[in-house]
Amino acid sequence: MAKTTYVDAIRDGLWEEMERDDRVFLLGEDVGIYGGAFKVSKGMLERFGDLRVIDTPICESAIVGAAVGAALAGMRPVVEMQFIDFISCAFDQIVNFAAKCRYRWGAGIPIVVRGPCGGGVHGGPFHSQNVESYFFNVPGLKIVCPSTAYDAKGLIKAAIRDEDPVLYFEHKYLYRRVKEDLPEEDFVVPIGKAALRREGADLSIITYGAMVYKALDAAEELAKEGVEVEVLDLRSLLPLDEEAILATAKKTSKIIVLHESTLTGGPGGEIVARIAQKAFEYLDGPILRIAPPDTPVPYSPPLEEAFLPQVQGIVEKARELAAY
Amino acid sequence: MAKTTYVDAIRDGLWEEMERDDRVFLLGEDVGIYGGAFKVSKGMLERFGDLRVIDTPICESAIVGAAVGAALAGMRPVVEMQFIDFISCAFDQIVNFAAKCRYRWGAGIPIVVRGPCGGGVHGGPFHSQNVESYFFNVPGLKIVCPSTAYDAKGLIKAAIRDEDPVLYFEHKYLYRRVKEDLPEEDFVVPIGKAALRREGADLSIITYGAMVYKALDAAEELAKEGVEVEVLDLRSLLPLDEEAILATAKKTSKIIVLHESTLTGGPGGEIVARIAQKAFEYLDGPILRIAPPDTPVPYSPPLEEAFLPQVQGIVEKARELAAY
Amino acid sequence: MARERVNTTKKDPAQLGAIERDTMVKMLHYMRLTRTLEDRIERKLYRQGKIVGGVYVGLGQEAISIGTAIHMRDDDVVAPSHRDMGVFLIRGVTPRRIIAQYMGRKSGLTGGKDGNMHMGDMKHNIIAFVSHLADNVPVAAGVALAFKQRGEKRVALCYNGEGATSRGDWHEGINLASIHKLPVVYFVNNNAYAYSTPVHLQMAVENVADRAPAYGIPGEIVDGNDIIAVYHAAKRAIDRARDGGGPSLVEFKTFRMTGHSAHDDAGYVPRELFEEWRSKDPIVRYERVLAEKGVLGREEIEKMQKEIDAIIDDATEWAEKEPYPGAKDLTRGVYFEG
Amino acid sequence: MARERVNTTKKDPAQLGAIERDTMVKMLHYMRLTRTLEDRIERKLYRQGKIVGGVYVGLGQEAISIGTAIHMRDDDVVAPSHRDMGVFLIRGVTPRRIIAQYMGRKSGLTGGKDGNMHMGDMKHNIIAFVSHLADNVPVAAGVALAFKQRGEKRVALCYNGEGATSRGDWHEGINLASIHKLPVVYFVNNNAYAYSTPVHLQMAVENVADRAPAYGIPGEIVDGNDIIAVYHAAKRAIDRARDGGGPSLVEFKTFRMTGHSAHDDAGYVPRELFEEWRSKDPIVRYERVLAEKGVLGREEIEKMQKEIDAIIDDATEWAEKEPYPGAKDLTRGVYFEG
Ligand SMILES: Cc1ncc(C[n+]2csc(CCOP(=O)(O)OP(=O)(O)O)c2C)c(N)n1
Ligand SMILES: Cc1ncc(C[n+]2csc(CCOP(=O)(O)OP(=O)(O)O)c2C)c(N)n1
Ligand SMILES: [Mg+2]
Ligand SMILES: [Mg+2]
Repeated sequence: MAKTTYVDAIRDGLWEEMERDDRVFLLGEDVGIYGGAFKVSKGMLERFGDLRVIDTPICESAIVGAAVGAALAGMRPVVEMQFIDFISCAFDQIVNFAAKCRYRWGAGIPIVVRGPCGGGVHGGPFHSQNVESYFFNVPGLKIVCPSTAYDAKGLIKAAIRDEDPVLYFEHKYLYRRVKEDLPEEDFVVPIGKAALRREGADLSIITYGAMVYKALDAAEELAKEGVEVEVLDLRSLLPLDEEAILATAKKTSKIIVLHESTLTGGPGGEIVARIAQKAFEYLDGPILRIAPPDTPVPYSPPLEEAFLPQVQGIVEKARELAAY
Repeated sequence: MAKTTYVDAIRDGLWEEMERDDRVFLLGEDVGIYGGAFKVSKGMLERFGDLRVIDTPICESAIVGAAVGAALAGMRPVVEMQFIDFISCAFDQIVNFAAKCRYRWGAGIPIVVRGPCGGGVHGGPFHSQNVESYFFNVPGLKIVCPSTAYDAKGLIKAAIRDEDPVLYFEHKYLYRRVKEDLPEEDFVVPIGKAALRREGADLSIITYGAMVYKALDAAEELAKEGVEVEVLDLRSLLPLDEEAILATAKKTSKIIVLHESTLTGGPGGEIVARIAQKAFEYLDGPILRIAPPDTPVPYSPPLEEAFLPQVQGIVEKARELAAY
Repeated sequence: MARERVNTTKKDPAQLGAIERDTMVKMLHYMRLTRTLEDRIERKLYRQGKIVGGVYVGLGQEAISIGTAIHMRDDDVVAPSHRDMGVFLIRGVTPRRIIAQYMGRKSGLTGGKDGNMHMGDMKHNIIAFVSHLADNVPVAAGVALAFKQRGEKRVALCYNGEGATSRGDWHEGINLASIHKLPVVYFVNNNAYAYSTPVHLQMAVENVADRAPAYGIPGEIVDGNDIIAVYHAAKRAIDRARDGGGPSLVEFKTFRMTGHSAHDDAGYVPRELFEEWRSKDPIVRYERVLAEKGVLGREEIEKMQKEIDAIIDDATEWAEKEPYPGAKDLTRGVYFEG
Repeated sequence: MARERVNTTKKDPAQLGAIERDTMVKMLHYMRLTRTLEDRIERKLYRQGKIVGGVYVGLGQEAISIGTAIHMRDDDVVAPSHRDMGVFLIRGVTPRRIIAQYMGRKSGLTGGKDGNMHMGDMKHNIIAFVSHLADNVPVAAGVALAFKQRGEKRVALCYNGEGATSRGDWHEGINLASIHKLPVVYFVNNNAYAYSTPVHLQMAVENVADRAPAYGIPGEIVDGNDIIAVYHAAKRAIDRARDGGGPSLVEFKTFRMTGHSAHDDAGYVPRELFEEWRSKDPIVRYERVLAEKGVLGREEIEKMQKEIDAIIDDATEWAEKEPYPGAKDLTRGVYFEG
């Protein structure tokens, strides 16, 4: 059986959900005729028709607003942002309408807003953003960031079946770079559950998205030096799998939180804070964060290379911490 | 000399800057004829005319966009959001245009976006928000949150004179509740500098905005029990005064971070993370955060009361930590 | 069709005959019920401090909510604005629950989670208003999209003031609805002010309906204080939407007879304007018509008002006895709880 | 005035005489310079992998950027879109810096911080385009606001494609500009597609200019492949703005002769359309006119092209030798550094 790429896993998951439940539909820019800027919806217009695969005008706010309305009327909309950077234009609808309906008046808003995030492809400041922190302080939302093809498929299905608004951030760097054999049968990956990607006793790297691979490569390096690194892939940011975070913290006592969002105000702070409060007695060293510096994502290859966390930098920091 | 309220301090600061520099102007909804929903611009239309005090249509995104354009053309715009909750509608212009121009192509955007934030006045989910976390992970922005009349005036002046975009969050609960004598002469409060509001050797509460007063009241209580609490008022979130944060952490070794933003993904995580990394050896106990639970800001008085951090809860947490 | 704009502001309410007597009486009942309820909320409960936070009323605009929502079928969906109390009443939401809502009680529509007009209930097919103006425009389009996708002959109604039309979401939402000819009707109450901002600082056109051609949809200007005219214009637009004719933009000329909210004395509004518009009071005008046509006389109306007063008295007493939500409710219902 | 819409698409470029010979030659030079530069970037450098990321060109749309920006005074300010290379050239930005920009070199307009058309330089009064479409609409209004506040007779020009007009910022920005009669002109290149999305899925009206009346401003529809028509329409609008007549909306009908970007084969575009529009190539058409009027002949044009090729060869060689930014540049310039 051919291996499935991360991007096809998203497509397959979406496709299967649309086959399973005719309340599920897709709307966004160029998702129909064109099949999406990254071909996530290739063939869907032909299969499901233009009432369920809708090419919208360029109006992110109205796209999300319309999804909210359709959800209130009993549908299960999936919104594609052509690049996740454009979710900024829909910020108000997501934060003030979608996220707050259930709490305010008991109306659930089962929508999914998904799109390509992240750097490494020389997209520059407007096609490389990691936007999770914009939404990390918004109760009512869920946020998932798959790193494998299996999770990409299992999480898109879980997101579509979820009763609340889910932001699904797919990393474009992984689209065609990661692939694996996927089960034939239907499966979901539960939102809010992290996955241990590598076990190790000496130090933990807590991360998600494309950085999972940087962490694993660093762990390989360090293993050669006899430093056993545990790698925890959060998979979801809202809700956070605190249990898994505290478990690895208590196990290794030395923690590095790694993410591709820039450092200050990034999601790492929350993770560190949970540990610093609830696993304090177990710590054998400072909790480190590794993240890009506080700048927009630069375009020029040498700048972007220096911007993104790299294996060597992770190895060095981890080495220091292990020796602490 | 009569004491100046927090809201009048903002008005005076803005007024003096408009007298000092004719590039400074104000635009927003109902800021002219009406003098602003909270009367911050009372009398300014009469004094400065309708080219410098502009009643706009209801279009937060265009208001900020126009401010950005005017700034590029050499002006010093100050934007009023009628309630800071509506800044969500201008999110894209702030995050993608204003914040990134200087880095991308060297064009500075000296604008100020200000408005009333915070709860405690039964404003409900859309008139009580604390929005700092939406912007805390956005390099290029500055964020200030004054807690006193002196800082309100000194920071609005500093923000207007700053060469970069500054988000100025004024807490509506403090508007008329805090007042003090202000110096006759011109003064500014530097952006990025915290203020020690109370010294103490046993424990530090790091906070900002309206929570400063809850922290001080809690400190009073605790003093009676012989627990000496130090209260650090951050005043600015971007840039953070890391030096002051680490200084108080190293001094007392026991830290509580307190804010009115909800807990998960709130600004507290960043502050905890700086300490957990850079003052780890000094810690004598877990770093605690006190913040509202992860819900929208509820309207009904008993719910809002339970939502907001209260002195008694702070005292109890602090007592535990002190005894740790 | 798509392009031209009908102006019925001048037309007199001739086709009264077209409306059934029951409906005529019902409309007056809801107009008076609305005014009495809002009067109780603003002039009494708010001033007595029994309602905290903001209070917005639709005094003088009652004809709009009622003359439009009267056409709704049970399964139609409505997204009212902050001046559309009449919509809630006509949809069957009881004054008891509404006053409880304003008083932040657990039995209010939001259980105390939100206040005043920020209420909704899908059991009544009413979408709760969010403060952020015009956010409901694309949302209503989305509701209509679902109707179209499922081939249902249902309609979505969306209400806003003229100030909200300046927001990007208003443009994006109507553009989206017009492209797909969705069954949604956009009602705009043009009451001359947005808070303190007059229309000429809100837009460079005279009428909001002047914007309909920009979306290739019908636009109509209607005397919003003449419920008969409102009734017929709303019927035209709603029938068109239901029959697959796509969205319409209906502008109702009216006037905000209060400040923006209970704390605003509207000092910026020339007093003459209040005088002028008081003489156009929609209830007074409607009752004159009903009298002329011999539908209802003074006595019957006084009897109606007595019943209404009793309803509001009862609702007030009931609501005041209702419990507030408790601290344990605080963290409930943020996410699905099964 | 404000309401009606002039349609000059059919008009033939009669008033040619009105344009000075130097200007006519200059316009051709910049049209050919634009096409040669973009051809080098897309067909050569991008395919050779010397440019990474996205590349958008304005092939077939050159008349629009040049016939409009030609009217700018030094102190006017322009906010171009992603298909307006001509604007940069006519404002005096050198092909050297532009190719360096595309190659991510330190000597590019953004020093490698941003790529391709996302470039600007206030020394040339060019505001850098941000990806988020229509964000530049309120920004251009703000520039014009500053001009009005200071009583300067300067004008702001803003460019977008028809797809961008669906965004809320487009509506909000033009509404704001029209209320205050700001000296700004909004140019829209309607090239039939927004990425793969045809106009009929973008709006329910035939012309973007049909939206001008919604803001009480003049709207004009112009043949965007006829630089003479572009020139005159742009002059009318810019003069009006400069003389206090407020904003205008000028729509240029044209066609995107490529895919959306270099990686898009435009398989969704009927081939006949490319055929049809190739015959309307703005350079070919303009040269025919210039020949007829005896302004320029083949030889002179070939000579002009040789000079242009040399300029682009030189710029390419120069840029390829320019250094990339270094890691130390990464954290510079986020905030003011004095
Ligand atoms: C996006 C947004 N900005 C500002 C406000 C504050 N605000 C509440 S009502 C109002 C005026 C609304 O005017 P209009 O739309 O004409 O409705 P009316 O109150 O006149 O019925 C304003 C500015 C808001 N609610 N939402
Ligand atoms: C807010 C936003 N959404 C989506 C995109 C992605 N995008 C880039 S160009 C484009 C099409 C633009 O079409 P149009 O405005 O007609 O300009 P054209 O490319 O045809 O010149 C899209 C959808 C974007 N840049 N900004
Ligand atoms: Mg109004
Ligand atoms: Mg286009």
